[in-house]
Amino acid sequence: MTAVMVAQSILLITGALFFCIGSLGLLRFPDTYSRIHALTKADNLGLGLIVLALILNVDSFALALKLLLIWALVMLASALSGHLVAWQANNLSLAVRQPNESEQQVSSAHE
Amino acid sequence: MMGVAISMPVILPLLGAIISLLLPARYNNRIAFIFMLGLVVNAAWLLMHFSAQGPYQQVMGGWTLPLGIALRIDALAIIFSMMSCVVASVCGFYARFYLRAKQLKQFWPFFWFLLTALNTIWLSADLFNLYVGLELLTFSAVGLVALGQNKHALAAALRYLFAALLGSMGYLLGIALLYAQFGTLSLSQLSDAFSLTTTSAVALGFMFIGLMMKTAVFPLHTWLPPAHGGSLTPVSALLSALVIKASFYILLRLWMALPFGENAFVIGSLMGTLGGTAIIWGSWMALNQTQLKQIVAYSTLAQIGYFMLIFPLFSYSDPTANQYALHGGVLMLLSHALAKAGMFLAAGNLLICTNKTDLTSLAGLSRYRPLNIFAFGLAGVSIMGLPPSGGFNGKWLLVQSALMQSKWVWLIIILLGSLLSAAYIFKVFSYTYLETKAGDKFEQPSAMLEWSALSLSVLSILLGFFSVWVLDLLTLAEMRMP
Amino acid sequence: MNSYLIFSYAGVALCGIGVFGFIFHSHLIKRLIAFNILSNGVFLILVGLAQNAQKQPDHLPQALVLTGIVVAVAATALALVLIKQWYAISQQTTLPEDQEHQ
Amino acid sequence: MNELIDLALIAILLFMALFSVLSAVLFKAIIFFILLGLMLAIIWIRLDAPDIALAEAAIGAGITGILFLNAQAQLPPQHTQAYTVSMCKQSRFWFALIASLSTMIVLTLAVNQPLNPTISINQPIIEQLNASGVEHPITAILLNYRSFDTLLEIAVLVQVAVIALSLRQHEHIKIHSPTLPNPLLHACLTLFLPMLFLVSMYLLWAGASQPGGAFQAGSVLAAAFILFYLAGFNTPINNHELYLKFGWVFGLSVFLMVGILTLFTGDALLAYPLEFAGVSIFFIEFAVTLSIGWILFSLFVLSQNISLSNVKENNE
Repeated sequence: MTAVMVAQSILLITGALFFCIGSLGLLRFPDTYSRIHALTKADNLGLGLIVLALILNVDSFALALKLLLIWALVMLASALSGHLVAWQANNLSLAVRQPNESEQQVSSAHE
Repeated sequence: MMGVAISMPVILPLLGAIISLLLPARYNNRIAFIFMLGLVVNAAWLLMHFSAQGPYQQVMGGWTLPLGIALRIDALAIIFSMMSCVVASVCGFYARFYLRAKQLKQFWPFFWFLLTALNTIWLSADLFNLYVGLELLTFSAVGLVALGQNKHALAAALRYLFAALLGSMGYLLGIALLYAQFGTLSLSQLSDAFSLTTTSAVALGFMFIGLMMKTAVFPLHTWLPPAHGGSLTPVSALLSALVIKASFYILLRLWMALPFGENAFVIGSLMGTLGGTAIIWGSWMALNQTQLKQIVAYSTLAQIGYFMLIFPLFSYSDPTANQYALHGGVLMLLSHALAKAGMFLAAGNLLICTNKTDLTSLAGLSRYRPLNIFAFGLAGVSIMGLPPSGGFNGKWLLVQSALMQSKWVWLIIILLGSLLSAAYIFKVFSYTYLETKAGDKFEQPSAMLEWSALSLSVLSILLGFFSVWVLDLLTLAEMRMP
Repeated sequence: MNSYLIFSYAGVALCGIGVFGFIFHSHLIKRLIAFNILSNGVFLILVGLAQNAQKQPDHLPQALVLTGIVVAVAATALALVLIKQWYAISQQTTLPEDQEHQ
Repeated sequence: MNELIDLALIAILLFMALFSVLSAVLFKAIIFFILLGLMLAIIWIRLDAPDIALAEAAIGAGITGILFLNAQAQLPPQHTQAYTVSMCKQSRFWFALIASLSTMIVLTLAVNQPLNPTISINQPIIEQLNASGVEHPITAILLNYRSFDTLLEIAVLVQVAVIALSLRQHEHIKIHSPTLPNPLLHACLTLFLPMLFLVSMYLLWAGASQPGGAFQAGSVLAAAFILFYLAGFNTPINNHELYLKFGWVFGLSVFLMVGILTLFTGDALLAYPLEFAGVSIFFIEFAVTLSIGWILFSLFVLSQNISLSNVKENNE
């Protein structure tokens, strides 16, 4: 187990952990806005760690650049789609809900 | 030179489709005339080359066989491509006068893609190429059915599309298993290397079910009556006469190319029972239909039953009976194509006369519009199989083959089927003989429509006189050689 | 090498699920999804079985599957256009004969 | 270790398929179907088929997913009835179950037979590769050995596009484009579109020597067009039918012209002369890529929501 292997496995595990946290956020958060927040932030960081782990044992420099390009593109795409979903949700005037409020309270408070 | 001739049947309609899409609508008729003429001339040239030098096979792209796709010319391919040329040109001519300008503009691209697919299927000797040809055929047929733009046409098109997709998936599954077992896709190599193991048996099972679904054989036929009955007249003529024959043609190719040996009897009699029930059930349903076009559509179901009867009559022990069965089947296919197209066009003319779809409105028609009824009658003669027509020769050969092998069940079914088909055709006639006091209040379809319907019916009768030419073609090339 | 065979079995399972969905669903788009699953299953069998028999990655079935995927997309697009036109005319998402026991 | 990964992949795949078929809500079924497509892309990598993985991800999951979502958006929101309970009572359920189980049993019987094919097409493919004008075997098969198949397949695509157009014929093509005037999206377009075109052309060029080719490049091109259309820009396609038809037929006619040219030089259809093989293949592939991108895009546009008012009930 060389040092690089250890570093790689740590990075991969933490990356996967971030993905799990992201999807956990998706399940737990009450409304769309916070869910988008959870997904875009956690998953990007998770992907960054995994890409870092892959770069450690990649042989050619070009391949490393390609991996970084993938990461940059995913970040751009998720930021854009996150914004679009939030923008569309705002158009449909979806309410911002507190964690313990149920659906009816929000609609009554909203009128 | 032969390379050009063998690929023209596919290239010409494809060029026709491209040009009819690009040029404005007014050039469509000229394009149709030129390309149809080219197709007929090419078919005649292939016929002469075939009768001179026998079957010819050429691999596309100049590669060796397992790599490239082989197109071949043999008796069956020539007969079927000439049949599709004749029927398609008459249906195109009929559509030119029958359809409104807007519909006609959409009709031509589908017509040319349909012809491309048909000629590919007649000529190709490669399993996967047949699959792509079948898909192209299905989509152009669905496009033609959906041309009606009304509720029934769309429902029929959807039902037809889903049934055909399931059928071609079964066929593709068969290809997957056969390729895994034998490692080749070309039909000729497959017939040399073929041996009936469980994998190839399952493969052929799926292929036959898929192809039977696309040919609307008895249990899998529910999509056909609304599709053929509900669509525009030239479309239902094209569908009934040509489209269902393409998947049956592949079934026949597989049956003749692959040596089944002793269990050919089991598979053949299974398919024969399906065919027999199709004849009885189809004729029975046609008998108690009230709509004219539905009667003709259900009679197509019955006639498909006759084609399926070829398989049980095949026998390896008695070569002459085997030859009779094949010749009878091919003649039945040919005469049905001509007669059914003529019958659908004549039924379309009758609808124009009465512009009501049910039978009771036909009263007094034979007095005032004898030509249309005559065309319908001639086509009916060939469907029933009365002596002068091609249908009779086909049935006669099938009966001979059944007698030779003393297979009484199929004999009885053939005769019973002819009786039932006579019943529902005379039923239509009985309505036209009723006198009406109202006199001649029927519209007059344009002469072109009447004569094109009559020409197809007369052709199916003439086939009876000149069927010896067709049979020479079949005997010329020893059928076993691909 | 027998990993190819495992994927052929996965293809068989996909075919089973596809056939079930195709026959069971009367909603046209769900039936179309089942058809796509069935075609993916058939492609898996085609490549998996051929490569298992040839004992090496075989290029011909892969080219066939490429053509098959494009034809499947064409079929899906055609079916979707027809379904939308059918819905526009009849306000139904199922064929007339499937409606009664909805 | 390898078997474990394969089994895990297959388990996820089958779960996706089951959820996709059994879910009551149509939207959920489509999402699971798209996930199924992505899982399948990974499985094609495991099956040493990178070309299919690329095509499955781009066409199978991408374009098909977009078409399904587009269709689902225009159908009525589904009433989610209690699906599982009423499901078993329907006779259809048992009939479907029996049919699927019998197909599976018959197929497993057929699949676990020891197969030893006598003919192997792999050797001739590799040996005659240098005569085919390209280095990548899959592209050689698709555009040289079995180019007749590909010609027909592009005809199938054009055919479907013509049907989509003819179904919209009775109301002129005035399709209102979706309004998504989001400033950020427009800004990102200037970044995404050139990159998508670059990726598409790279895929096309790389097809000669590594996995890639006309179909994958065409679907990436279609994605670029759809993105441009969804951002609310009204492309000229909306009001002129000839643009549509010319774009569709361009690839098919170039393919056919080259085929006919070779017919008169060589003796068989589509037999490219040896020294021009590479060039003619690339020329065909370029035209086909543009056509496929255009066809898939116009299939998306032509199936935009059909305004119910002008669909008249006209019977023949």
